[in-house]
Amino acid sequence: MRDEIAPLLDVVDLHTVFQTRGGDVHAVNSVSFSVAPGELLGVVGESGSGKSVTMMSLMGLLPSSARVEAQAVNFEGRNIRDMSDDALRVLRGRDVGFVFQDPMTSLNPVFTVGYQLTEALRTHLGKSKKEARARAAEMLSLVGIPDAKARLNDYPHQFSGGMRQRVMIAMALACDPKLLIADEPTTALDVTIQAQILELVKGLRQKMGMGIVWITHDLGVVAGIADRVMVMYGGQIVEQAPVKELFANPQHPYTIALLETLPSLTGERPERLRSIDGQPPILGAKLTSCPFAARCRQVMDRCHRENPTRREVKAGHDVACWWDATQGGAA
Amino acid sequence: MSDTSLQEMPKASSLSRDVWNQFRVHRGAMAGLVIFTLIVLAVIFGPMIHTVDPGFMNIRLRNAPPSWANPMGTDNLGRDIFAQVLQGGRVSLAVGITAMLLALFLGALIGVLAGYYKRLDGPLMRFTDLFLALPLLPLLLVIIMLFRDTLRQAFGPETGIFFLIVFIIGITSWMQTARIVRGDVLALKEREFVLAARSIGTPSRRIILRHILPNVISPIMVSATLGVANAIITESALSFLGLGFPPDFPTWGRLLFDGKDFLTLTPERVFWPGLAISLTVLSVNYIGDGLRDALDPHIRGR
Amino acid sequence: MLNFTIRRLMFAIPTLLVISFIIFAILDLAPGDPTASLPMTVPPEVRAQIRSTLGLDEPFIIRYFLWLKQFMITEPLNLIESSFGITIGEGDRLRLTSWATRSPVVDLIAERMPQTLWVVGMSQIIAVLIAVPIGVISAYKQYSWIDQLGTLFSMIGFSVPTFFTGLLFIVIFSVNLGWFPSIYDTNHVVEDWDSFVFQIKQMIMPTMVLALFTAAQISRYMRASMLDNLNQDYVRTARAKGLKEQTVLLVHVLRNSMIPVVTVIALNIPTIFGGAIITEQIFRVNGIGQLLITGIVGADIPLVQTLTFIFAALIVLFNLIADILYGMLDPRIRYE
Amino acid sequence: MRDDVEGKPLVEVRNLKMYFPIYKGILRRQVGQVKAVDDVSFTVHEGETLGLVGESGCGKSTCGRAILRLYDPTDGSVILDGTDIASLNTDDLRQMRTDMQMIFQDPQASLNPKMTVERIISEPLIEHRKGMSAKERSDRVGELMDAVGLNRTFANRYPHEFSGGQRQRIGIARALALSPRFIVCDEPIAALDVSIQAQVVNLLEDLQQKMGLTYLFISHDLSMVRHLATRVAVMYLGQIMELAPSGQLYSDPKHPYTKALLSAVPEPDPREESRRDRIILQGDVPSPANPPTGCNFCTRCPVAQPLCHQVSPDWREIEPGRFVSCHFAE
Amino acid sequence: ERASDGQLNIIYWQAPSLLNPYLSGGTKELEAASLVIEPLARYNEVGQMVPFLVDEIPTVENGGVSEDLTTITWKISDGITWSDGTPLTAEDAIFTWQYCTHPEGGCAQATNFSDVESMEALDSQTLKITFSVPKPFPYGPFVGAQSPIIQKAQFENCVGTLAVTCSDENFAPIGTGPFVVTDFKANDVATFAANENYRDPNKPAFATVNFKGGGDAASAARSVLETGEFDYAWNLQVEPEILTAMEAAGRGEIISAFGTSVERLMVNFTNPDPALGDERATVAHPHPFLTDTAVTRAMSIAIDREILVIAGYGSAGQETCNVLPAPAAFASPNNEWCKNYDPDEANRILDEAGWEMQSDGVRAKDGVRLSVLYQTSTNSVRQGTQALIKQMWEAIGIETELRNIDASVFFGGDQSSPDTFQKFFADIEMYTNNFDGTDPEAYMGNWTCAEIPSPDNAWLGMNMPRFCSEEYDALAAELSGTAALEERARIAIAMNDMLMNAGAIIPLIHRGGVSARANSLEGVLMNEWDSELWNAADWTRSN
Ligand SMILES: Nc1ncnc2c1ncn2[C@@H]1O[C@H](COP(=O)(O)OP(=O)(O)OP(=O)(O)O)[C@@H](O)[C@H]1O
Ligand SMILES: Nc1ncnc2c1ncn2[C@@H]1O[C@H](COP(=O)(O)OP(=O)(O)OP(=O)(O)O)[C@@H](O)[C@H]1O
Ligand SMILES: [Mg+2]
Ligand SMILES: [Mg+2]
Ligand code: NI
Repeated sequence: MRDEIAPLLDVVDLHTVFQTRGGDVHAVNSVSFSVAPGELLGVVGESGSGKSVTMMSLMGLLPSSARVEAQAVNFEGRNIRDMSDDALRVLRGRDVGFVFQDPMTSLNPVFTVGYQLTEALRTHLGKSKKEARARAAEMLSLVGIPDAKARLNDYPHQFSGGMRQRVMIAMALACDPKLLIADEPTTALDVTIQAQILELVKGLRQKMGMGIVWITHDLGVVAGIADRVMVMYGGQIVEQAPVKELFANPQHPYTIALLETLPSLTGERPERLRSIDGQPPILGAKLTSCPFAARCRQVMDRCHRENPTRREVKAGHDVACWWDATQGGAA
Repeated sequence: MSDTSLQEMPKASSLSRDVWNQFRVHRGAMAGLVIFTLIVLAVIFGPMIHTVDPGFMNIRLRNAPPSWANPMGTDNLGRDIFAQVLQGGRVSLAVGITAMLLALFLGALIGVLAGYYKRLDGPLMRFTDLFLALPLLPLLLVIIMLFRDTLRQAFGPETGIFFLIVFIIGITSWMQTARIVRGDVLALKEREFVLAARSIGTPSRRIILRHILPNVISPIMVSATLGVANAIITESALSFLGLGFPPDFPTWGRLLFDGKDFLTLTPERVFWPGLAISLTVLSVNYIGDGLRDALDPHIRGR
Repeated sequence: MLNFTIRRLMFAIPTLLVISFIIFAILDLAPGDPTASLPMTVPPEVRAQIRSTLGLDEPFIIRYFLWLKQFMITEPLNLIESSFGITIGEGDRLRLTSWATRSPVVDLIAERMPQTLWVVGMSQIIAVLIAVPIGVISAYKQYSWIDQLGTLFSMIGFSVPTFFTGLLFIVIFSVNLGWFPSIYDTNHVVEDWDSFVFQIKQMIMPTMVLALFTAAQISRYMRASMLDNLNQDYVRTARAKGLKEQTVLLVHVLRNSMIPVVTVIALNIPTIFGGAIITEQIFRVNGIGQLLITGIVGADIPLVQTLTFIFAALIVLFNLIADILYGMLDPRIRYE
Repeated sequence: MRDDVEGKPLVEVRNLKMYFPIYKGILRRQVGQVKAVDDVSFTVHEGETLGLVGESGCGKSTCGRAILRLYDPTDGSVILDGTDIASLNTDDLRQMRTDMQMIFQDPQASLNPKMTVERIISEPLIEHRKGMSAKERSDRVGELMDAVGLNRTFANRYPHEFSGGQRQRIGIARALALSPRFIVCDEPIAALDVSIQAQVVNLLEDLQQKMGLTYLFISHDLSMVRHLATRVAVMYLGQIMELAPSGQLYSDPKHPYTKALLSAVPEPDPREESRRDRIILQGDVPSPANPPTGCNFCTRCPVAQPLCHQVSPDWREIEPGRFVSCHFAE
Repeated sequence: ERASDGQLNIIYWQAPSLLNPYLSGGTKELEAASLVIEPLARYNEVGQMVPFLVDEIPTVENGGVSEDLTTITWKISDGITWSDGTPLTAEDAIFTWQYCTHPEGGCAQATNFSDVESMEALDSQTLKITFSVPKPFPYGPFVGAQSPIIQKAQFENCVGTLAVTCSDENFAPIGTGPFVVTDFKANDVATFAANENYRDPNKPAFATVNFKGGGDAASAARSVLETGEFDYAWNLQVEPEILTAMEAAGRGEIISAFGTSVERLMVNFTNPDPALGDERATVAHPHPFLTDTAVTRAMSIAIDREILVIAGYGSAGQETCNVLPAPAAFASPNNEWCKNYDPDEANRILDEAGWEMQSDGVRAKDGVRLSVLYQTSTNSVRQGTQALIKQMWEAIGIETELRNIDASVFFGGDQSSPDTFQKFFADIEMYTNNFDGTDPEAYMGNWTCAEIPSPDNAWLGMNMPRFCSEEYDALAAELSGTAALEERARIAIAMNDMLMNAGAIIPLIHRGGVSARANSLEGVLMNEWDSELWNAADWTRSN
């Protein structure tokens, strides 16, 4: 890899296929990426582009109808694919923390927040009940919940959405993971609450220094916190670049279109919003063409025949597209 | 925007065809349907092939083991069991299905009304409690006493009793359905599409028919399955108490009941009616499963 | 919650009054006569006289209010007196008496309670113990052979009436194998190990017959409820925490799935008190169910009225308890 | 109203209150109210889009629903074209429904999963256009599907077979079926993907131009509202904090809440982002059942003064067409 | 030797509800109580009176009965004590009479004391009963299981309306019999122990008795014959082949005895058509065809009674053509024709009487179809019989519709129910009746005109066929004034024959009681004239 530091997570050629009654769904196709320690990788893409499935494939959280294949998924140099179920389980709880999209349904409604927070601590760190509770209270106050100790005995429904998301974050961070995977953690929240959480994560990252994968489809959020951004479409990574580079110099027509669709709070008010017409691809079979071809403004013959491979535009910026944005023609 | 050249509106595809297509791929449901159809065909056409009169008693040939003439043997009065099972199936199936339909209708009606109209909820649920609490047997005696002769005159002894039994079973077994449906309706009524219908100006009556009912079909389906079994068994209990069909009128439940004391003597007497009931219930259950899936567009599309 | 409970209890009073009236009226209308079981040699005049001494000549309304007074006031007072050994007002109130046995109905019921609670209660417990694992496994392994087997079991359990299973059990286990007694000894007292073993032996068959039937139903509910919960997001969260699959299933999912099932079970409890009429009859576990059936057959109206009313009251009460349980088990629901 | 930028007023909302009673105790006595909408007044002009923004739970939907009389308002009046909707009887209300419609937030939840697209779109026609033959109705459905950019061949499909954007189009087609004049759009894009949001917003704009529709556009996406709305009202805890023409509100917010809200919106531009200083509001929104005394925003307001905790500010017009509810805005 | 044979297990599938036969005259209560309380004399297994608490039976010959047949004097044996040790006196018997005849007591056995004018204790052991009319058969009071003596000391405070408040007494009467009650659970189980003060010091052989009730007849039989859990099971009305199969297990045997029970068809002489409203089934409207003796005669000979016996009764049933089949002296020999199953003859009779076969297989005359509604109480043997008879009748062109009614309704006198056997809203009904003891006077009196049930007498009355004949009524009056046994038999036979010839009753089966006893139980003498447990004191266990 390009990075000097050994990557925390290194994924090579990941494929995930769902077997459903209606046939196979190729949800993730040949995805490779890596996350360095302390790095925040933003993952963007429209709904159904395979963001969540990619992350869940890594940690074995998918239902049994999913088949995951990968050349290698290395976590700190160890290949997860070779691990036993138990080892993976331990990794999941201790070294990798997950925060899920919907804080309303991701907490078990019938257990107290305290119970849910201490569960992982007791399983993985073997802490006693008391220790675990102390740590849980500590975590809760860390994520900014006042009166944390008392609130351990509350049930999830007694928390507001933003607080619940904080509980989720506290839960994910409880065992001091090396990697945090956050799957659209703020999508369901209000802007003011979202701002609170983003501030919180920024702070925590500095304090704890872990690698973070932040999934979202809000480019604004990415712009605010990510170091590097990965754009997904149709189960593939179509572009990957440091955040400033990506916004300044997008290469893939999809990235460009995505940036254009967004209305802005400042500046000119366009008469019409640009939109990406058409439908996302149906992932029924292995891709033999560019998944974006049908909606692409720069589509070429080749796009329909061959699925582009990733090419490097600049150091740390690569794109999977036959069209070359800098030259305005085929690459 | 994509060009909106004028395409033809497609012919409204028939719902039944969609449902059938989905139903067909459900293996259990198909198996259930085949077995159920076989049972129905057997009880309808069986007596035409196996022409022995189910009521004919040949006392010299009592408790006979199965033979060519009596494939399931004979009972203690020398009646052919096979013929009785076939004949009894007609009644049992008819009672089971109609009583189930009646119970379902009542249960769904009361459940929907209670769930949808907040005002009716309390009274209707207490009404349900009342029915749950009513002593069944004395109630039956009262109903029989009040209506039997009128019905007998109007429809003849067998049809009259048929109506009565269906009515009795129906009105005493709707309560579970009502409770379940009410719960679902309460949740459903908060869904936005109901609000959408109101914003259009659809009156409550049609909201219920168009939006609520089709969405509670799945719990209703489950009740239906259990309802058939329940009705068949209840009918046998009624017959035994002398509240059912005339005593020489076979039904599956009754055959099972009458045969139980002969368990060691002529086991086929209880085996066949028992098997018939179980198979019916089982096949209806699988058909119900399949129908529920097939009626759900989510699954259908997949 | 407390308010909700009190309010529902208050609503229960008029409901029960209406129910009591309807029950009374139906039983009164129902044909059947306490003298029907007398031999035919007893001439009609004597029968008529017996009827009049039973108070059958009084007008309906008077009998209703008398019954209501006896049931609502006299019997509770007697209960208080006998349990605290005190006397309130006049000692000899006219108690609610059964026509057939000429003894207080409440005593009869109290005498029957232990058997019913033992056998029917135990069967419900066993039913739950059978049904929950079946439901859990069939849901976890949906559409596997084990699931299909579970379905088969529950459908057969539901479609074969208890009068038949009971008899089958007797023929197999009492007649052929001689393992268990076919008749329940209600006088049996457990005082040492042997008598305990006997008690277990005589309970096995009736308990199992009932348990199979009930388990068949509960396992269906359990399965459906498990299926609902297995797809919830919090299950994924639990897995992401690195919990063992077992913990995920048996702690997180089961706890949630039990909520609706527990209410179903609660609603089933009145049947425990109501007894299992047919099963009690088959094995002669002379409990409440058997009492009810003798009452009905012998047209012992005060007995039947009282029993059905108690039964009705239990149904109303357990409906309420089911609601409250729901609120207690599910912290999201708080009745106001 | 003096602000006659666009045209004559179509909908006038006057002192609208929507309280949900809270019952408690053994006798179910009413012990309080959820003041979901608490004394709200504004006007929607013919042909304009009035944006209504605010955090979750602040009463936006309730307001929209009360205006359409999907809830019976506790107090106040809603005058649509001279008729007070708030006090109509059921039958007249049904007639009025052809003039006012609603588009819902969750395209999945607002479509009956057991009905085909055709049946969904034709439902209002069945209810209100009794004279229509089946053929005419089917043609009309076709037109509507064309109008919202749905392929006519999809008519027999079920909602779950569509993408979110397409589903929302179905909802829009249903709302348009009776050619209404006023549509309440209750967060029509909140559940949609970014790339699809733009499609729907464009569609709404096109339709407005073509049919002269008037929108009340409820959203919490401030950038979308900026794009779409002529004027914007900012709601907080059942009350409108600020109402201003869109341009002015975004460039020069007067109310501290508006300011905080605007600053919280992330900008899709890393350079811009790193330069902004956010106003991070502390704490959560108070319960509408128990709003603070004084100004509703005082508990979270970064510039709150003692006065704010005592006296609730008036709804005042500080500049022509700009209304604020704050003691210290000028 | 007393109490040396352990426990005796008895199962009655109907459980006794109390042990005071005066408050509930059901057979199950009578029999359970007979272990404890006793009459002065009982009937033995062949229907003869045997002294129990007396030394001899009073007769006119030995001077115990007065010449004018109005008094009878009983002399209680010496040394008879209650189980509490106090002596049995004539006062107890007098108290029993007062107890039962108290107008508010609701006594079920009041008929046993009918016409008793007074009772007096001549001395503590001598009881003189005076009747208001001459009693040719003065053995109603204190003879047989129906009128045992209860203890005055125990029941003194339970007379009249107080009777119901005495549940302790009603559940555990003190008696002179071989056993005393130790525990009683109503409708469930009673336990007894050997009576320490029983008059015969060597009896009873059993130390305790477990008297269990409930369930059904087949399973009661199973518990004696197959599982061996019980020693004695009562009244096994089960299809005979089931019993035979159970008996094959070798643990016990079926025993039966005949009394006076006859399973019979009652023929409705009045029209039950519902269209008649209030006058339905009253003498105002004769039946359209059942009054035709040709029809009833044909119906009778078209029934193959032998088959009925085989299918439903086995050794516990005999074909009979008399409604009064026993005691032997009272049985008519004149009606044997009915045993001769002859459908051809039946067809001939009907043809001759003008009932012509129609195309639908049903006979009719003048538009009246031979179509009958045939009702009985619910019971599997009865339903079998019903089905068989239906087939036999349909073979001769009589259309038959069957109906079964719950016994508590059918035999209950509920005014509001249309289904009671007294209202008889059907054409034919079937049930069993018998009489207590050996004297048929009251029984034969059932078919007098006065006994016809109708709305006027609230449907009370036992003359179900609504048979009415002056001649018959005259014979009934004559019977009640005749003392000589042969003469009484002649009159009774004449009355029986009259009913047969009129076709009012079609007797089917002379039914015996069927019980089962375990092989190890000895001394059982099956008795249909008294309690089956009449000689339980003599029962022993063999090893
Ligand atoms: N259990 C499943 N079975 C079948 N297909 C699935 C399953 N889960 C996901 N998919 C499919 O995989 C694809 C990728 O889904 P994924 O959830 O990763 O999208 P996403 O990028 O996370 O979208 P969103 O932004 O909506 O969360 C989609 O086409 C989806 O339909
Ligand atoms: N039927 C109701 N009964 C009681 N309270 C209600 C009811 N409907 C809404 N509320 C309350 O009214 C307040 C405003 O709700 P509303 O749905 O209008 O908010 P909103 O601004 O639309 O929020 P969102 O952005 O989440 O849609 C909330 O506190 C809500 O709990
Ligand atoms: Mg996702
Ligand atoms: Mg809303
Ligand atoms: Ni276009």
